[in-house]
Formats: sequence, structure tokens, C-alpha cells
Amino acid sequence: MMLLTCPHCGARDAGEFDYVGERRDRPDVSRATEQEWRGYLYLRGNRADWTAELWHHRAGCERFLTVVRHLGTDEVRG
Amino acid sequence: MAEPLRLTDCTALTKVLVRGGADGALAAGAPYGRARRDGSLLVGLLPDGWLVIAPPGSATDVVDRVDAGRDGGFITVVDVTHAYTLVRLTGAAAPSVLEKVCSIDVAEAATPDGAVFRSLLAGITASVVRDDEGGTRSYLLLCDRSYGQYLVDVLLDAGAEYDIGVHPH
Amino acid sequence: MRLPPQPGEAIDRTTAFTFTWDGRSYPAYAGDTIASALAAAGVRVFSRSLKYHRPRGLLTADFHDPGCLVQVGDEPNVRAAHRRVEPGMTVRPQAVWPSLRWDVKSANQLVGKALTAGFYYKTFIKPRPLWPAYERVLRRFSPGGEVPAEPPDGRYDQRYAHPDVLVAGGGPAGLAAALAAAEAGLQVLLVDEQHELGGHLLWGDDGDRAALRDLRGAVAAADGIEVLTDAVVTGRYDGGRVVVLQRSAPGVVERLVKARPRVLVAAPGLIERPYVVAGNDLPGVLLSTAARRLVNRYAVRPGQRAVVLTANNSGDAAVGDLTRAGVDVRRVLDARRGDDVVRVRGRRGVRAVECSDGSTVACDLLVTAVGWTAPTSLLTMAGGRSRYLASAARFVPADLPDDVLAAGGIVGDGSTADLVAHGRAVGHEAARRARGLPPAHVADLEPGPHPELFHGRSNGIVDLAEDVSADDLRAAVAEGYDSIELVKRYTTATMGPTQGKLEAVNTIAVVAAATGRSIEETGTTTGRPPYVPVSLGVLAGRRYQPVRRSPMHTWHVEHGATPLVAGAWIRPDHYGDPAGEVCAVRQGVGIIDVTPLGKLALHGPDVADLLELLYVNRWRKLAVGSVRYGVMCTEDGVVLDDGVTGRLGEDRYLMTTTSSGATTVEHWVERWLQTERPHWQVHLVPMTDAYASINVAGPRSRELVGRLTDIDLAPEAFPYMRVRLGRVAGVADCVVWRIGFTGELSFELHVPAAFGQRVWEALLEVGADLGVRPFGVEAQRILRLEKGHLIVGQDTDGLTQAYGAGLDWAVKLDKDDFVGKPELAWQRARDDYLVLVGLQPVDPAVVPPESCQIIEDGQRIVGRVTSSRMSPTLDRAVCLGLVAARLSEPGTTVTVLLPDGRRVPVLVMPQLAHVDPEGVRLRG
Amino acid sequence: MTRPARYSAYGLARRGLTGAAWPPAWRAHELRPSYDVVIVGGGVHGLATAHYLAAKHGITNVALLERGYLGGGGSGRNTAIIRSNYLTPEGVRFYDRSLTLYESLAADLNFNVMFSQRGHLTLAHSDSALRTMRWRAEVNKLQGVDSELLDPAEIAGLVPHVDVSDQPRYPIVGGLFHPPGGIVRHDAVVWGYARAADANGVHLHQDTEVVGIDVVDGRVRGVRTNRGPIAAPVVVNCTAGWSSLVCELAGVEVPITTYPLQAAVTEPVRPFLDTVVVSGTLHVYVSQTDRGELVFGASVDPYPSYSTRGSLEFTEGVATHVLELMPALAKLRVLRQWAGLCDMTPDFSPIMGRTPVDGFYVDIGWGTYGFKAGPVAGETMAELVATGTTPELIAAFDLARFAEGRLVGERGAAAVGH
Repeated sequence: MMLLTCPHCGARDAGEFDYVGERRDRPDVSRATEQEWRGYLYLRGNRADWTAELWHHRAGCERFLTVVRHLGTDEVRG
Repeated sequence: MAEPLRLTDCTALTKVLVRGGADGALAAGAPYGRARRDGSLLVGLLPDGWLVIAPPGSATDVVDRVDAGRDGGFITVVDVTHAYTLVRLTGAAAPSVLEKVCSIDVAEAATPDGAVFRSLLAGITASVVRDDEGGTRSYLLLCDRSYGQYLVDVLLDAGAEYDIGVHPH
Repeated sequence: MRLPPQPGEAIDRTTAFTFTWDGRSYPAYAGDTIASALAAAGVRVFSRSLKYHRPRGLLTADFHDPGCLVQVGDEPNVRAAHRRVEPGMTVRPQAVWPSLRWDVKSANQLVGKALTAGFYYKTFIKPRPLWPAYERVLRRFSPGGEVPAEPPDGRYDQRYAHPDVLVAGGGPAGLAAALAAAEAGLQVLLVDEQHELGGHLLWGDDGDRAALRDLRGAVAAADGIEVLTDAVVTGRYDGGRVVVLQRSAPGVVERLVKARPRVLVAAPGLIERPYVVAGNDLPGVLLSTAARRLVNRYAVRPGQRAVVLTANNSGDAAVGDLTRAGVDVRRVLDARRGDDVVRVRGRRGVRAVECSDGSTVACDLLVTAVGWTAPTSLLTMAGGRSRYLASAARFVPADLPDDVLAAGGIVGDGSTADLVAHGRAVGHEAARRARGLPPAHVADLEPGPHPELFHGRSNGIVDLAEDVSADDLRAAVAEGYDSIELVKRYTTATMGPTQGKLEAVNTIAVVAAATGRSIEETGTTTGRPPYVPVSLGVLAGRRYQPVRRSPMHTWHVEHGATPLVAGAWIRPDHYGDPAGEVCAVRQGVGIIDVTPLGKLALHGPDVADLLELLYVNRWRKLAVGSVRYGVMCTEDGVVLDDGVTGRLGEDRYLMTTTSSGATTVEHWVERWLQTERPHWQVHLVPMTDAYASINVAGPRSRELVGRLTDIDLAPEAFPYMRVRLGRVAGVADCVVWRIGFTGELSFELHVPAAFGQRVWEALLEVGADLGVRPFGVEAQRILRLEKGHLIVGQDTDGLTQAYGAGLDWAVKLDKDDFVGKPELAWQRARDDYLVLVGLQPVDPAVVPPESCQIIEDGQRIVGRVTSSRMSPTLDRAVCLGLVAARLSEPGTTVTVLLPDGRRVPVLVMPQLAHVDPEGVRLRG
Repeated sequence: MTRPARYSAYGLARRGLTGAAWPPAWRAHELRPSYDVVIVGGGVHGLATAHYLAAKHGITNVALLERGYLGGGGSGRNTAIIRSNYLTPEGVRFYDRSLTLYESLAADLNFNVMFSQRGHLTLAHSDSALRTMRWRAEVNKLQGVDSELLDPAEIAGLVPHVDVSDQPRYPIVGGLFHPPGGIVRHDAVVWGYARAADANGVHLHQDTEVVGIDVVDGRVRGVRTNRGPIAAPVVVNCTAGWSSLVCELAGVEVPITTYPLQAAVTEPVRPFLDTVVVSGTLHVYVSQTDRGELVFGASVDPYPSYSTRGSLEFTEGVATHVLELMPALAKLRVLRQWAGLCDMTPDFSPIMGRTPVDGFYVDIGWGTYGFKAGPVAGETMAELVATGTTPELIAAFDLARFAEGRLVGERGAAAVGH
């Protein structure tokens, strides 16, 4: 399992973390169309490229953190 | 002769959790990942959370003391004595036992006396405080109370080859 | 066949004992492997081959030997040339019938030509009904040992390790690398596959043994080197994790060491490659290293008369060893001069060798030394590559990542001194890199010249484990399976227990020749972990399976509770009589351990905002001392969890969640706080385990709790949906809610956990005259179903949005925002979803099992029963179910299909509650 | 059109005696500048689509483009389990058709795909798991699919090595047995379809990577490859784990996340396990091949990735869970592990049919259940391409359902979707 570098705890096994999802902005609820909202719910970049993700260091500092990871190689940008 | 391995139940110790005030006095006393003795044991448990471990029955005192030290920031103080099981693992073989259940490096260079970390221990989240006793390796292990019996069973099993003994507090 | 004592022998002649092989007793010395003891006793055939059931004997005489997988007691597929024999060991041949000597399946050899690559894809096609019978026969030809019926004895273990440098391979280069790194002050883990350190020096000459003595002495004296022998690196995984399988570990069957070194040094040496020529699989065909091992380590004379085919020093040295051991070396064929073997003759073993000069030499042993394979798979797992070097006739490592180095024979050739020097240089560099210094170049050990010798001019077996011949590979290429991966899949070459170590390069060479491509163009197959087979036992280790227990767990066990596995928790399902437990609650009073309920303390001035955001209903006006039921949805409007939350003080709330949803909700709340509303002042402190939680339910619950608390329980002082703090049974700091899941008057006590059992026992003691009984989860399920309370995840599913769960009353679309609001607004405008309703079968005695389907027009599904029980209170079946919105009108009769095929009418009720729909009882 | 050599026991014997070689199962071709249909992806879905286009609809001017070698993706990496006991009526009907096609596939393709209908058993360790199983059983029976609940004693009779006592951490409380389920030789399915498609004139192009898709005025015009451009009015995307990347070439957004799915195989042992055994709670499935190996799988990795490296955590987890079910297997050894890629959708159901780009069709979102759907996916996609009408069997799987909020209900059975 890959290592993720937590800004608080340092390099740790990915098993200590929960993957939450690609980082994305929540649309303005008062204005979002069905199309926009469902895009927010379901569409993802899913590129074999550098991607900003939200992870939760569940078995560590309990912080939610942004991880920039290359989905093709699992490299993590420090 | 190497110190024999023993496991002591310390669950009865008072535990008070302080959340918030990451730039305050507590942070100065024990930054995240470090513990400091000062009568009670102040543990930098989370980036914005401290655990004060004190003698049994002293929760009110500890809460009052922390409250008195407030500097106006947003701080929450909660008595969590009952929320966690706390055991102490002492002896020369203590690192060998931890190496069976935990992926964190427990060598002197990586986690010296006073080091604190939170990680997976035998599949559950637990906090570890290295708190040597008179030069002998010693660790305080803290986990959710409902997992307490499980953790003790795991430690006894992993420590069996080192003749682990169970001691009352 | 046992020779007089040899200077480097591994056996201890002072300790002799016997073991059994194939039902007969054989002698052995301590230090013998199973195979060496048998070979010393003249045994030549150890197994039958996979497809043709040809006799097979020793070939490599080490762990990777494909011909001597045996059954040892209850353990299948034991490597007989590696496993040390023990007194009394029971060893049997595998997958032979009726015996190793006379195996009827060897009849396959007669039809060998038809059993070409992929033959089974081309036959057994018609008639279709016969295929299962064919398949049974086919399965009978599967190889391997037997799995026992009972779990084997012994324990397995794991541990983590954090060496600075891990050296894989304890030959001259590995030993030197470990020494150099340790001299630099680093912690080194040195791992070697054999039972002793030394690599090929172990079976070498006097000079080799002297060099080895020095190296081993230095390692023993060095600080900071931990040595694991009979241990092998099985893989390097992401994150730099290097996994070591320790086969001989004290007190356990096997141990897995999960190391995360700063630098990995791979020094595995080289694997000798078999020669592909007709008859190359006969017992009596040995690799030169195998011959040298047998003579020098085990004092076994491998034959009487030998032919040696040599292309390198190892073959030359084997000639010397064999001669010294009294073997009549009838002919030395020097491949460097163009000599070759054309064919090996024999049926049960080597009888003669046909040479390229046309002569035939009678012999019982053919020793080959035709080349080496560098075991690069560990390096490719680590992200490196391997590159084919025609001049050396082997692949060599290339493009290694900075934290991986290769040392010794895997890199190049040289004398023992050269190997040691290279090892030292690599160890020194490993130490530098482990310290974080930038990589510097280490002078490579150059691979020496070696003729390219893979396959001869006749058809031999390429993969001995899988019985794949060169002609099979060629046939596959001719049929269009011409990429190396397709050849592999079509013929199963390299897919057997040797994992390609012996046969991969020969396979590539044959395919390259057949396709007209070069070996480089043909490429390698992907090296995948593990490097050697790893037992399920050691992978599971101590099989950690965490369990959560409430403070009253022991009490439940002692009082006959039937356990219920509920996620990580073990809970009492019932105490023997769930219906009786229900009646006790309805008529008197009962208590249930609800400790697993999630409890989250929320503190801060912005908690009300948080609740408004995460719940679909309203919270702003909740008074101190009051509690409210709340429903959470995810952003797609699907019901996530429900529970009650109370306001304990101005800025202090206690949120409860379902037992199964506790962790999810805790993380959900934290996520919204940390990522979406970081400016809000709210602290969340999980308190689930801080309290033992006990629900006291029933018309006499007030009376019971009143006997133990100083809180005023009078209805006007402590009405329904309120919370109070106080003492219970003398225990301070208890939280008491007046709520209930059962529909009865009830009080939920949250008691500081250490006192949980004391309060539990006090309730039973002081309530004895009230008939108080403990009740379990099953009784609670019945009670809540009678009352019509839904269970998220049972009465809802992964697509049930709030309106479908019948929670219209809770959803406040006029709030500016809450999680899930847009979807719920759109849902309200539709009617194409299922709605949760109360259901009662017309026949009160029929309880449709949960998940029975509600159907229309014979088979169209229009809903399902989500909960059902016989109600002890009403003495009739009661249900909840999801039905199409158009069928949800009270009084509608729907049809439920029972598992036995019966269709029964079921009435849609006006509300979810079957008992006390007006809520008189719980407000009492 | 040359018919391929007939495979049979007689043919094997004859060629064995005469030494005559078998002709190639498929041939290599130059790229034509244009085809009627271009199929992207040389796995079982693409090959089946090509086969049925040619065999059932007479459309033979078809190019199938495969970046690597045939069957090198998910088709060669799955655990080859076939079943049809899904949760929703549309799922059950769809997979049941696939199972029916599998039953006659060997005869239809003249290629023994070794479909072994040994039964598929899903174990329940909790009331809620049992409830979901009854749900599946009831829906299955309504669709005519054989599926029944078993109690622990019946399970012990079916699989003697399973521990049905109350000793395990997760005791077994029941199971769902699906007799028609089983395993198949996955590579053989790929090769059988490839051989049949080739015989009907389909061009199978290996080592041919699509690097661009030409779309003009909302219509697909063709593809660009590493070997040159191809004009085509119809392009079908059958690329599983890479499908969102291929869709992106056509400018089509799809709700797909790619996750690795790992598997492992042990050394062979004598036959002892006749049934495919699955535990949803423990996230593991086990079967024994005709060669004697045990094949293990689990749920997808915990985070998305295009990396197919295996993890230690996977084999550790599988071992722990398998020994929980069958403790007698402790000394069995894992020989090899690998990973494939799964294109997961939000509702654990595929996306099949048209896209906003005319002529650009998708057969994607197959997650962990693509292999078992191969034949029916090929049959229905071929029908859609050939007739322009969406077959009823796949109507529920349209791309528009996500934007319109009509998700398919398989989400309930998602614990282990195998």
C-alpha cells in the first residue's frame, strides 16, 4: 500500500486514511440546475494524471487533507 | 538483566480532552506528537487536541485548571475518562511487542521518550505515548473503551513469547 | 550413494534418524533436506509431471526444483530439495495413482502429440451435456498435494521492521554489502533463502569456503546486522514495503516480516537455467549447481556415469566435483567449442546421451551448465526494468529507482573477490543513500561473455512444472498467440509453481525464434509478487479481528444472552425468549443495553447552524433541556442516518446516531466542519464509548428509574422529549433522555462507562418486584416494528430518499440550505418512487419473511416487505414495506409473494405504527 | 470468407498423428482507411460486439482496435465467475441472458470455453445479509432464475471445508445458492470470440491505440490511432477501466471512477472445492479451477487508480478472510497476485447505448461484473448498432439516467458484486 504524507503526522500507510473523493466545489444550492447538481454528484475527472483529492486521516490526526496524487502511478506530490 | 515485560491497566486514570487553542499554552507545552510530564501527563494527541492524564478522580480539578488557563480562544474541555481504555506496557521487550501490532517505527531515533503517535494497532485506532519509567522502555496505549479487552488480548498474545505479566494498577 | 565426509557438508553425521517416504522408512542425517536424504538412499523419482505423468527427479536441488514437490503430513506442495527432513516425518508423493512407480495417467504420454498447446479448447465441445463428465476427468488430472480436512496445528506470526538497509541475499556480495552498511553505523536486515549464509560459496572449493568463513565471522561480529536465514524477500510493494517470509522462526510455523527499509539492496545471485532438449526432464538430468550442491553439501553421489555439457566455470567445476566424488565422467561436452547434446535417452531415468558429434554415450547422469538467469523480478516490482544482454546471454537490471541497488551476480560476473568488492561498494552507497545523500554511481560489475544457449535441436520441455514443450510454444505462435503474454496464457508456460524462475527466459527465447523477433523485442512477462509462494497462514498472521464490547458484555454472557454480531460489536440478541421480553416491556418494564448507539458531543456557538445544515429538519429553536428526532441525508437526498439530538446547555449538544452509522456520522460531521465550514466554532468529541447506555422501557419504567435517581421524573417535570442530567444509582454525571424506540414510556440512561454494569445490576435488583427483565436486540426490533419506527438501511436502501422513507413531515424545504435539499425538492415533484408504509397481512397468522416481494399482475415487482414479525402485543403479523407511491393509500390491498410461492393479500395501513399510533403510551 | 479449421477431438488426433499445424486462430491485417464500425477495446465486450455484428447482422466491415494484446485488460484479469442472481429485475434478466449465451458459447464458437456450472454460493454472516439474499432469491425466482436460501447445515454439506460453527468471529447464518453459476476459462472466451469474429471478416488490430476521436457537428467521423487515421460513422467504446479517457477523446463526460480490483491464485491442490464461495461481509470470493488452483478475489481497492500493482494488504486480507471461512487452508500458498481496472459507476450498473455524440456508443461502467456480461453486452450492442434501436434489455442502462436522477437499484447488493 502506498504511503501518504500527512502534513501533521508525516509518511503513513494509506490504510490509516479513508479516501473521500476528488476535490470539488459544492454548487450554490439556491441556483444549481439539475444538470449542474448531478454533475457535482456523479461526474469525476478520473484522469490518469495529477488529481487533487480529499482524504481523511482516520487512524491518525483525524484531519481531512488534500492530497495531490497521480492516478496513473500513485505518486503523491509532497 | 533486562526488565521483564508487564502490562498494567491504567484505565482508571483521569483523562481530560482539550480541543482548540492550537496556538495557546498547551501547544507550547506539548506540541502535537509529544508528551510532557508536569505532575500530570500532557499529551499532544491531535493537531488541536490535548489529553491530560492525571490521577484517578481528579477530573474536576483538571477541568478547572484548564478553564483557568483559557486565553479567550475557542476551547472545549471534556472529561473523557470513561471513553478510553489506557494500559501501560513496560519492559525491555515492549518495542518487540509493538512491532508485531503496529507499523510505526519504535526505535529510539524515530520515537524517543516523550513521543506520541496515533496509528493502527492490530487493526484498531490507538494512541501510543512513550513514557519511560526509570530508564526502562514503557508505553501508554490508549484506545476506545469498547476495544479495550480486544487490545489487551492482542498484547498478551503478542507478548506471550516474552513472558508478559499482567499487573493491577 | 552417500559419500565420505566432505569438507563443506551441511549434514551432521552424529545425528541420524529415519523418516518415511511413500510408506517406506529411509535414513537421514540432521541437516539433510528431504530430497538429499532420499537421493542418498538411491531414490531418483520424486514426482510425476503435470500433463504426461512422466517420472521426474531432482533438477536444481534447491527450493525452486520443479520435480520434487511432495506432501509432508498435512502440508501440500512442500519443496523437498529445500525443506529439512525431521525425525519421523511422513512424506508422500503427490497426485499419483495408484503409485509413483506405476502411474496409470502416464498413459497420457501415448497421446502426447494430441495433447498439444490448448488442446482442451479444441475438444470436449460437443455434445454439450457430456462436458461436466469430461470436466470431472480433467480435474482428476490436476496436480498438487492435498488440503487437510482439519485446521493444521501451529501458529503464524508477523512483525514490522524498520532497518536502514535491507539486503536480500547472503552470498558474497550480500554479506559484503551488509558489512559495509553496518560499518557505516546503520541498521541492516540481511535475508537469505538458504539455511545458512554463503550463497554459492557454500558448495564451492577450499578458497570459497575460506572466503566465506571470513565474511561470516565479520557479520557475526558486526553491530547492527540482523540475520534471517531460510527467509526470502517475497516482494517489494508500494511505499517501499519489503516483505520477508521467514520460514524457520522459533515458536511459530512461519513469520512475515514487513520491513520498510530506506534502501533495498538486491543481491540474490543467479539462477542456473536448464537446457531445452529432448529428454531434458528425465531423472538424472541435473544442473551443474545441483550436482555441486549434492556432492559438496550433502555428500551425495548423484550418479555413476556422467556426461557434462558445460559452457561456463560452474560446469567445469562440476566436472571436478563429480570426478572427486567417484563419478565416471564419460564425456565433457564444451558448448564454448560448439559441442552440444542432441537428445537424452531413457524412460525412467537417463540411459544415454546423444552428442552433436553423432556419438551416443551410455550414462545415468547428464549435468548441464548452459547459462544463468538473473532473478530481476524483485527489481521490476520496485519499478526498475530488465534489459537483455546478448553477449552475456541474460537479462540484467536497468533503471533502478534511487532507493534500490543491486549487487553481485545479478549485475555481473567476477571472482569471489570481485563480488565482495562490488558488494562493499554497493553497501557503502546504500548507507549514503539511507542517510539521505544524493545518489552516486557505483562502478558496475561487468557481465562476462557467455554463449546464448537456450534450446537444442530437438524438442524438449521448456516449463517442467507445467509440462510445456518447445513445440507447444511454437504451435501457439503458429496459431496466432504470438505475443509473449498470449503464449504464456495459451500454453500456461511460466504460470506454475516455479513462477518463471527457471523457464521464463527459455520461453522467451523459443518464442523469439518462432516469431523471428529478437529476445529484446519479444520482451519479458510481468514479474508479480510474491517471489516465492506464501502460505495463507502467514499472510493472515495472527488474524486480528477487532471486537467491540459494552461494559455489560460479561454480564450478558453470564446470563445466557445469544450473541449477535452487529458490525464490530457483539450484542445480546435475546436472553432465550424474545416474545416474553417484548411482553415484559409492554406490560411492565425492561432494560436493554444500547451502548453501541453513536454519541457525539458537539460544543460551540455554531452547533445549531451545523444541525440545520446536516439534518433535513429544523433545530434553531431547540431549547436547553429538549431533544429532537432528526434525519440526515447525503447530497443525493438518500437517507443516511437518524437519531435524536439534545441540547444539554447553551453551547452544548449531544447527538445520537444509529449503532451501525455511528462512525460514518462522526466522520460526516467532521468533514463538513473541516472542509465546508471551517470558520464555524464547533468541536466534536466522540462519546460513544464514554457512556454505557441503557434504555429502560415500559409502563413501569418511571417507577423503576425513580427508585435510583434524584432527578424529578414526574411527567410535568420531565416530559417526553426532554433531557436531564443527574445521578443514577449513585453514579454522577449521567445523562437521562425521555425518549424511546419501543413506543413505551421510557428513559434512556447514559452512564459513565465504568459504572455501566453497576447501574445495570441495580436496575434489575431494585426492579425485581416490578418484573423487570433484560431484553435484547430481537425484542427491540419487534417493539419498534410494532411502533412503526423505521431502521435506516433495513426499511430504506441505498436509493431511498427522505420522502420515500415517509419522512415528509421532517423535511423543511423552506430552509435556505441543508445537505440533500436540491434532490429532495425535485423528489417532491415526482411520484415514481417507493414509499414506506405499514402493512398487515389479511391473514393475521401469516408472517411474510423480510424481503418478500410485493407484486402486481402475476410477476411485476411493485415493492417489498422490509420488516416483519409476529407481534406478541397484537397477536398478529405486522410489517413495514416499501410500495409504489400509487399503492400507498391506506386501505389498498397489495399482493405479497411468499418464498413458497403462495400469494397473500396484505393491507396498507393508515400509518407506520401498529401499536399505539396516537403515541399515548410513550407520552404517559 | 474462409471458415476456420474445425476444432474437435478427431482433428486433434489427426493433426497429432500427421504433425499438421493448426491454422492461426486470427490474422493480422493492414489498417483500412475506413470501416463501417470501429470498436475500441479488444476484450470480451469488444470482441463479442464484433462477433455478433458480423454473425447476426452481417456487418463485417468492422475494425476492432486493441492497444495491447487481445484480452490483456479486465478480460484476462478477472476471476471468471459467471452468475445471474442480481438484485433488480433488469439486472437479473440481463445477466440471465448472458448466462444462457455462455451455456451454448462453446458450441456456438467451436471453442471450448470450459464453462463449469458448479454452483455459486454466497454466505451470510448477519441478519441483514440474509435479508438481502432473500431479496435476491425472490427477485431471481420471479425472473425464472434458480436461486435459493440455504441454512448452515446445507452449506456444510455443499462445501465440507467451510466452518459453520459459532466459533468464527463472523459465524455463518445462511447462504444464497445459485446452481447455474460457476466459472469459465476467461481467456478462452476472448479467443473464441476473436477467432469467430476473424472468420467472419472482422479485422482485429492489436498494438493499435486510439489517440483521438474525430467529432464534427456532434457526429463521430472516425478515430486517430498510433498506426494512422480511420474514418468510421460508428465508434463503440468498450474499454472498461480506461473508458472515461476514451470518452473524453470524444468530448463525452461520463460518471466513472476507475478502481483497481485485485486477485490471487494459489499453488494447485487436489480438487476439494466444487462450488464458487463468496462472502459479502468478509469481502472475499474463492473458487478452485480445473487445474486445482484456488482463485481469490475481493472488493475493489479502497481508492481509485490506474495502477495495476498488487498490494500486500490485499493478500493479507484475503488470507485472513479465507481462513475465517475455511481454516484448514492455512498451509496453502499464494502463487501469484495481480490487478485489473474497474470502471465503477454511482449505481453499480453499466452505461450502455448512445451518447450526446451521434454515432459514438458506449458499453462501459462495467465495474466488477463486466466479464459475466460479455456475451449479452456484445449481443445487445451489436443489435443497437445494427438496428439503431435500443434493445429492451439495456434500456435501463442509458447514460442519461444520471443527469435525470433515475439510478438503477443494484446499489443495494453492492457489498461484493460478484
